[in-house]
Amino acid sequence: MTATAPLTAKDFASDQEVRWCPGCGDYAILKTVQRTLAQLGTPRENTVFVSGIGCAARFPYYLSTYGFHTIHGRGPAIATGIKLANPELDVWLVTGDGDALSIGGNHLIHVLRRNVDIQILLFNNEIYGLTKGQYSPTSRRGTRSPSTPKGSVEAPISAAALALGAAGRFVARTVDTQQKRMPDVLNRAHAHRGASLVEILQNCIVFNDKVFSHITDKSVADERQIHLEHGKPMLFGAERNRGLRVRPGTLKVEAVTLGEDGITQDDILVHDETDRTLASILAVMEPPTLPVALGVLYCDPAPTYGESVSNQQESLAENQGLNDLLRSGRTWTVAG
Amino acid sequence: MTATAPLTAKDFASDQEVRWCPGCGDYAILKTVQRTLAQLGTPRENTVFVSGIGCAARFPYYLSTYGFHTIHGRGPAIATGIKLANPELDVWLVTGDGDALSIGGNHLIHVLRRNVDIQILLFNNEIYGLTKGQYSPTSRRGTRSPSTPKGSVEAPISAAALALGAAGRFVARTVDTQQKRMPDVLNRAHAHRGASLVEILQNCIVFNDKVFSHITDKSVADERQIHLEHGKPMLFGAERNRGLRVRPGTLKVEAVTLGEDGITQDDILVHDETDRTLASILAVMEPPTLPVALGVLYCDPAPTYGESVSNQQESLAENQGLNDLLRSGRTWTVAG
Amino acid sequence: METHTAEPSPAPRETLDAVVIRFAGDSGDGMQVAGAQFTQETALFGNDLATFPDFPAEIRAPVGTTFGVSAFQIHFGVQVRTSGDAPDVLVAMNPAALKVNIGDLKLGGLMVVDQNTFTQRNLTKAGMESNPLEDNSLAPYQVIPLEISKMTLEAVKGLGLSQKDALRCKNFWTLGLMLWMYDRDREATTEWLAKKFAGRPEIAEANITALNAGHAFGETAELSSNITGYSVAKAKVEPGLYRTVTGTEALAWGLLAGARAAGLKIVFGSYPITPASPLLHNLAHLRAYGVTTFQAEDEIAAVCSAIGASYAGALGVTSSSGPGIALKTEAIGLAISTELPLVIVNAQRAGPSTGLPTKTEQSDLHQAVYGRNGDAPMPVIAASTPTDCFEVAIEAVRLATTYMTPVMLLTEGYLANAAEPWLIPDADKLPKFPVKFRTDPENFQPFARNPKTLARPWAVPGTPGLEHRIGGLEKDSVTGDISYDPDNHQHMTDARAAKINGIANDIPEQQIQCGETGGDLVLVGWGSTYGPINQAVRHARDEGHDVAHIHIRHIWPLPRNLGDLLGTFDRVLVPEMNNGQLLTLLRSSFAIPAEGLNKVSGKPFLVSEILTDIHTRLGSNS
Amino acid sequence: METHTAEPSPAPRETLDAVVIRFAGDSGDGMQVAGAQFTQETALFGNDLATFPDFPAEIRAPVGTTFGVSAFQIHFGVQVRTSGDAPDVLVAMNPAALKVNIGDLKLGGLMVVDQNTFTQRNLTKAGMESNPLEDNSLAPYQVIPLEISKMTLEAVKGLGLSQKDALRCKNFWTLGLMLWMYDRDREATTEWLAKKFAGRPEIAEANITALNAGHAFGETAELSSNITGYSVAKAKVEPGLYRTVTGTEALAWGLLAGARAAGLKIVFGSYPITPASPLLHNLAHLRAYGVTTFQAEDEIAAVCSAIGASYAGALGVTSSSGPGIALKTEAIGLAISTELPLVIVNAQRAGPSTGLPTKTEQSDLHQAVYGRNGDAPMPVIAASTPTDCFEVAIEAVRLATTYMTPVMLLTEGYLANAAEPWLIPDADKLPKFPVKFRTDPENFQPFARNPKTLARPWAVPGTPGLEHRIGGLEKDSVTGDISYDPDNHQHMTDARAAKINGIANDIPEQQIQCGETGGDLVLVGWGSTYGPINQAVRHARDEGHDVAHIHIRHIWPLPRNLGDLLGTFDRVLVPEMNNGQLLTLLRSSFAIPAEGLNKVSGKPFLVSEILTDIHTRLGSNS
Ligand SMILES: Cc1ncc(C[n+]2csc(CCOP(=O)(O)OP(=O)(O)O)c2C)c(N)n1
Ligand SMILES: Cc1ncc(C[n+]2csc(CCOP(=O)(O)OP(=O)(O)O)c2C)c(N)n1
Ligand code: SF4
Ligand code: SF4
Ligand SMILES: [Mg+2]
Ligand SMILES: [Mg+2]
Repeated sequence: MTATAPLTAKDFASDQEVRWCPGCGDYAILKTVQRTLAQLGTPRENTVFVSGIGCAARFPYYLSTYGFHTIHGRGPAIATGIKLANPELDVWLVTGDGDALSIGGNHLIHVLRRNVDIQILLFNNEIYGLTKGQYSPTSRRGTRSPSTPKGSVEAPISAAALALGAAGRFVARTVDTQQKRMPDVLNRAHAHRGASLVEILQNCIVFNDKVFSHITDKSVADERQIHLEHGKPMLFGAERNRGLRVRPGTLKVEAVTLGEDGITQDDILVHDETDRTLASILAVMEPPTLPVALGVLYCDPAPTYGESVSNQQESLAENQGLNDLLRSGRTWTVAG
Repeated sequence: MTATAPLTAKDFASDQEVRWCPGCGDYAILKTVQRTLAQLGTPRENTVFVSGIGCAARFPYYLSTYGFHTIHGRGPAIATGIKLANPELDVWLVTGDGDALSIGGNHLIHVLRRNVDIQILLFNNEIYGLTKGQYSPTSRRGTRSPSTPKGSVEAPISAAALALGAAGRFVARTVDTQQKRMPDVLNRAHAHRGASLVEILQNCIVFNDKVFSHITDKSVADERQIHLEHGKPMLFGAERNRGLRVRPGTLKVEAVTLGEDGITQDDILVHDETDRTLASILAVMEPPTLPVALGVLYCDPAPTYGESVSNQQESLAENQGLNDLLRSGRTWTVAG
Repeated sequence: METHTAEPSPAPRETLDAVVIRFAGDSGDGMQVAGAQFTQETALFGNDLATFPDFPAEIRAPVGTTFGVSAFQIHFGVQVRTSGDAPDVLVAMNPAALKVNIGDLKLGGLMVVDQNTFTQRNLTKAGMESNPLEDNSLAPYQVIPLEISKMTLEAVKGLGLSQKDALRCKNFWTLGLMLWMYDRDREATTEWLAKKFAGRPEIAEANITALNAGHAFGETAELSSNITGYSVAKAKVEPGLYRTVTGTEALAWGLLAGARAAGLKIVFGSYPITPASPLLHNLAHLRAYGVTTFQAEDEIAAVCSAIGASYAGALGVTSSSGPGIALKTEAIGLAISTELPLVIVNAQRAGPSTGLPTKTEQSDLHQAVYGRNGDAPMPVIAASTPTDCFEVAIEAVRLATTYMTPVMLLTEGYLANAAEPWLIPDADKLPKFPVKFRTDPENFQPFARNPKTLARPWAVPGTPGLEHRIGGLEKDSVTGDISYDPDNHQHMTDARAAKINGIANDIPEQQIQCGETGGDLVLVGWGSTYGPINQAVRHARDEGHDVAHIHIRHIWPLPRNLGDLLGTFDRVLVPEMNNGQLLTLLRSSFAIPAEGLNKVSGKPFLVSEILTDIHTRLGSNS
Repeated sequence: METHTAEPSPAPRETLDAVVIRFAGDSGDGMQVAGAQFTQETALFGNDLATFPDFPAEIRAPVGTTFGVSAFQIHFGVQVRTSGDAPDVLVAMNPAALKVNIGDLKLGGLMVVDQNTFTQRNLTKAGMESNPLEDNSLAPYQVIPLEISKMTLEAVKGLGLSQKDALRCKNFWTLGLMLWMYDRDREATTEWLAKKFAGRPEIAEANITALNAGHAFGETAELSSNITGYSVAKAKVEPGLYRTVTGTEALAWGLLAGARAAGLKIVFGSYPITPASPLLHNLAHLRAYGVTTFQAEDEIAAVCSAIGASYAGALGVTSSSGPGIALKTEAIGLAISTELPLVIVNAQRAGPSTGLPTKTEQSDLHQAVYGRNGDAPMPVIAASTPTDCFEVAIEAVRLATTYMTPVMLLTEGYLANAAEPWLIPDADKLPKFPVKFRTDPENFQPFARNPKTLARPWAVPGTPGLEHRIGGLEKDSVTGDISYDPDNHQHMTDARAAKINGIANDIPEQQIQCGETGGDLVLVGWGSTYGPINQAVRHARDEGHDVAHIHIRHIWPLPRNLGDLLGTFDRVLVPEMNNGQLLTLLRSSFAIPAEGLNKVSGKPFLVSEILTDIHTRLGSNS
């Protein structure tokens, strides 16, 4: 039954018509994920895509793997159950900023804390797409939407910062259109044993068009994105002459220019994926003062929930006899 | 109606019999809160204590203010509604580690993010008291409980770290029995405009006795607690010769001893309540390597939800005529 | 269609009693706007009308696909109760729209088609093998193929629009033609366009030009083609000031009117969900009227914020659709137990689970009446037409505040979006039911009941001397303190039930909407089925059947005379867009063998479906 | 109490048919342990028995308060169906225990009291003005005041215990006395103590010493006091191997037996809540049997994890009590829509809202049958005794896996904690219903139904060639792809209903538990009211009334013959611990004027309450 020839991106497409709005950032993500799945070589039958509700959550329908489009916000819990029943399955969760951070916020933090071995792709378009454009927990203050005609008044939440606060062990960020860089991030997330959160900045062309253009526009991208590599100095800019350093004697990170004010390569911070403090700083960096951090912000593996559960289970002989159980403790016989 | 003589702690006791287990840490907290309320001088009629469900959540019954014992985990949302209806009320939320961080985790992060002007007292006893002792999200790995007979396998969550990850603006920590120090923390929380989270380490004598004794026992307290003061160097120890410093060139904080390895006062970090990065580090410090941080970890005020909402509202003439509204837009007359 | 003598008019027009038009096109074609404007002009003209907007499930499906088709149906004329069974006229802006809607068109019906869109590419996208305009498959209909795209482009040429923007005017060209065809004005539309595009006057101008061009085309083409103009007789309506409203608007305003009548501010906590979100959007604009809206992190927080607000002395209101209401269930129990006022609006959609979010259904009645843990009674009321939403909302507020109880208000996706003309009431003449907060500390007991209503006092924080504690644990029947006393629990359970049952004495007796007591058959309905049931019953009566129609607003408690009333009929038939939910309620309340007529397809009943069922049950076949 | 001829025994004892004893004391007095051990010895002795543990609401209330009183009642004898109406014997370890329980004791009943605890301090704590042992207020009873505390301290003196630990042995002293009084062994208790305190042998020894001392006291005191020993006749029970089980144990084992019968592993996702948590605790110990337990962050995550597990091929099980079940509602809809097996256990407690968590009630039937959005049918079954939980759990698994559906299993706080003797079944002889996962990709269609059961195939991830997508949106009736087609939605709604209704053909016809068809009155019950209804009906029949008892296990769908069966009786009476919930179901299903007998006090029915009602309704007063 299993094809012997290696699968291609196309083999990961289902027969369903894709129904996102023309121009939606989700298309690019879909393509990249299909390509990455082909590269990973996981068999389709062992792969499960779980999702909640939202535009993003339509994702599983368009893949030829197993797919479960569940209910709003509860994907992490369903995925946990799947892994408990069958730890061998490769489980991906696709969710939106509303699905994951509004109604599903609690499940997200707990699946991260428990370190259930799944990959979480959080499509952040800073808006509720499917319900036609209300502001979301990631919408910036002042966002005008049908439910906030005068502009929203809440501080947005950062998925990455929240994940770190919830004791998550893998946090990454990428952009819908970065089809060259995203596969690497997805690969890393997949390789990481435990819960991996990948925030994908995604453009909703209909309700929040260009909300990331201040970061992604060609004209500013180099100055406003920093692509992290573990063990490498954190440099950015078209000429890679800008970098991040810790302001001496403080815990503050600032952007500096090589050659200015006596700054040299040695002043530049080297990215350490395992440093949670650094990750918390990277998580909330924002233009114009700082570039947005992309790539793997944090990766510091710990025992997964599944491993720990089955370690406890393996210490016991499985499938003991039911009769023994029913007869355990005090019994007595009534003679016939 | 309002008493003219200043109220005493006793005036804040209700007529209900207190029904916690004898020896429960909640008693001490109750006493201290009653005392603090008297000091604050808020009129009883303007004070509302809201709670979810749990032993901690019984708190409102024992105060002579207004009280609403709601449902499990939803206190933050009820409190938000109260503030929306009447921003003048002084609203306190009392919650447990299960109530706030398990079932109520999502509401907690959102009330913090929105910065609703309430005080949140989170009684953390690292266990579900009311339901007889199951492990909670703050229980340490390996906690044996009725639902984890072989020990729990999950990483505990830190209330303070989560609050910071959720963009909270005030985070503090205190201990049930520290009746001298707690009032100050409560005062600060009360004075802070916006959502203030106060974690109170609380001993559950029945189901989790002595779970904090490695921090609170007289013999270790000085070495394992650091009491933070804004603008002051972070010193601790019986002889106040121990301190925290940033390991040079890193983002790591370590405990050092004055006079050893050439360490002087100048190397010691000065507490800056407004530094979120520092707060994230303080939030997760743990013995034996580091002392537990007590006092105000973070305080960096921002506009409150209520202020922002009413700012928008005030820009409009209130109570416009309903007839005008019904007649807005296109109408026509059918002649009689 | 009956023909009347034509009134004098420029060209003699055939006069009709009523017409059903369906505008259908791609989601991007602006059919909802065209439909809404046609509705506006029709209302101004003086017809009675009902509409049915039918949105695609997708936000913006790829252009030209069948699942991207958006439609808007309007039924207008002398007396109109439904949005119409089969359309008399179908406007199809592309092949997909034709394909999806042709099955509903009356045989011999009129079809206006933009033939420019019938390209091979579009036919393929719509999954059509051959061009229906050429293959004779449309023979049973009266087809008018027009080059709408081309004529629109020509009309707006020279106004400086891009080709794309120019093409987007074709809905107004088509609207112009239809306005001409049914003899109505363009003034309101012109004004609306000018206002809507105030910031982009070139777009306003282009659309107005297209509108006029479509209209002119009708006038000039008439002589040379098979295009005819009609007159539709005006409705005989009560004199007064009118407007059109959707169910959502009426609901929002009704809630506000109710709050005003009670003397309260509204705190509305909600979480977006189809088809309930429009209420949130609507109320979000009413800040100036004392409405605070709060988009919560989820439905649980939404209802809890409303409960908190009611506790603090505002009118707490929350809304959702079935799946979200399910999430609110636990908290509603708290409001029942603490006896706080609360209005819960359920804009029902097709279920179970996520179901068909954009389709209408009435399948949450069981949930509303029975869907809670414990014995947790709560009044349930239902709106039956868009304008009825106004009155029902006021009634919900009245019950909630008079009886210190949450109230479930059931509406439906269909009602939320549909529009109809409304005789605007004078707000000053609406009934008042001002809330009296408890302020006197003397003998204050949080659960001492008003002997008449059995309501407990509403004592809000901020009031000196009334400090007290409440919660979801069982409470002493007087002090409200926690009580584990068995007799007290029995007493409180009985009191909660008696309070809600007592509402039956404070609501109108059930009227018969049409027909008389003691007939062979009575059709009992609720909600949006009002129109089709009423029409079907009138038709059956015209045929000589002794049938009646009863429509229930107060679902729980039921009107006090309902049992006796139903007892006078030989048979009771309950048509519902669910699998028999009011049916269980009536059968269990009155132990009568009522029967169900159930339709669960996401679509409203057709009059003919109900009529056929009446015939079958009465054994006749007229 | 009838008196029989005494069997030969050391001292001649009066023989009784049945006795009801209530052990009552402070929460810290170990009354639950004493009760459980008395139960154990009584079971071993060979009596039929039923128990009713009644915990205080507080975890550990201040010592000596009335709200800290903990009680355990046992009814034992020849034939026992309930835990007894009024106790014959009350053991009161302190003034508060006396105060709280005295009202229930039979007039003339026996009261054993620890007089050492009747200090002024304790009397005040219990809110008593004077000492009942002195003020003659106990005259209507047979009071035996004993210095239990003192005698216990004396007995264990010299064993090296602290005063506090020594005093804690007094429950075993008392148990020893009661075991002597009713002539049963101490062996099982001695063994249990030795095992329980294996790590602290001094505690074991002290308790055993106290136990023996209490027993010896009875033996020696007999001659000199008014303390009498009794014999209680053994039950005539089926021969075989027995044990005692609580409803929770039986439920846990039944779920496991069901999973084994289906060939599945269990994934149990739950969140603690009274009185459901014991099931979680119980199953947490069964890892070695293929049970994975997961304490989720809340009830929604709990049910969702179970759904995920079922999707992946395990048996997903979740549990809670009313308020938590409310939270699971939305997700249950998903399981219904995706047609996945799932067992949902609801251990009901008194409501509404938080209600009285430690008190028993049957008020979640409406929620179970009707409490969801959309037309979302689901089977509901209910356990009626602790041992019945075993069979009902197996049946729940059978229905869930055979019909690919969630199943709601209703139990009650009372059943969860109560214990009774159980004839242990042979696990190898239990029925098997092995699940056949779909593996063949040939013609695989996720929603093609089994023509007999109408179940869809269970195709689990990991199976090559069966990759498919499911979700909560409406699905095509064959492919399972999203479908907005109106006819398909109608078809699927009908299919979901037909599948569940069809279960009526796969369950036993309803039997009459007692009495015959066609009588004057039938009492129809469900759940834990089995005992009192049965006893009352037998009594009434003995009095000559033509009454019958029907007890329903399958609440939805109802047994196929039930309507006809009920139709044979003149009147139908439905006793329930709620405000009439099975009642609505029967009235609406069969359009019959059934009547309710309702008790909502957090306490089980007394036999006498039901009997009185039978008398009233039948107009007699025997
Ligand atoms: C219980 C419930 N509440 C609300 C909804 C309505 N709803 C569907 S998706 C959604 C939010 C979608 O936003 P997001 O998760 O950001 O996804 P996007 O559409 O932007 O990809 C909402 C509120 C629902 N389906 N179910
Ligand atoms: C919806 C719901 N789920 C579960 C419960 C049961 N419950 C009550 S309190 C509680 C946890 C209490 O733990 P915590 O919040 O830490 O408070 P503590 O008792 O330790 O003070 C639980 C699970 C409930 N009352 N309602
Ligand atoms: S609404 Fe936005 S997110 Fe949703 S499909 Fe359309 S473009 Fe994409
Ligand atoms: S169980 Fe623990 S937390 Fe609860 S009242 Fe008792 S000691 Fe306190
Ligand atoms: Mg989004
Ligand atoms: Mg706790």
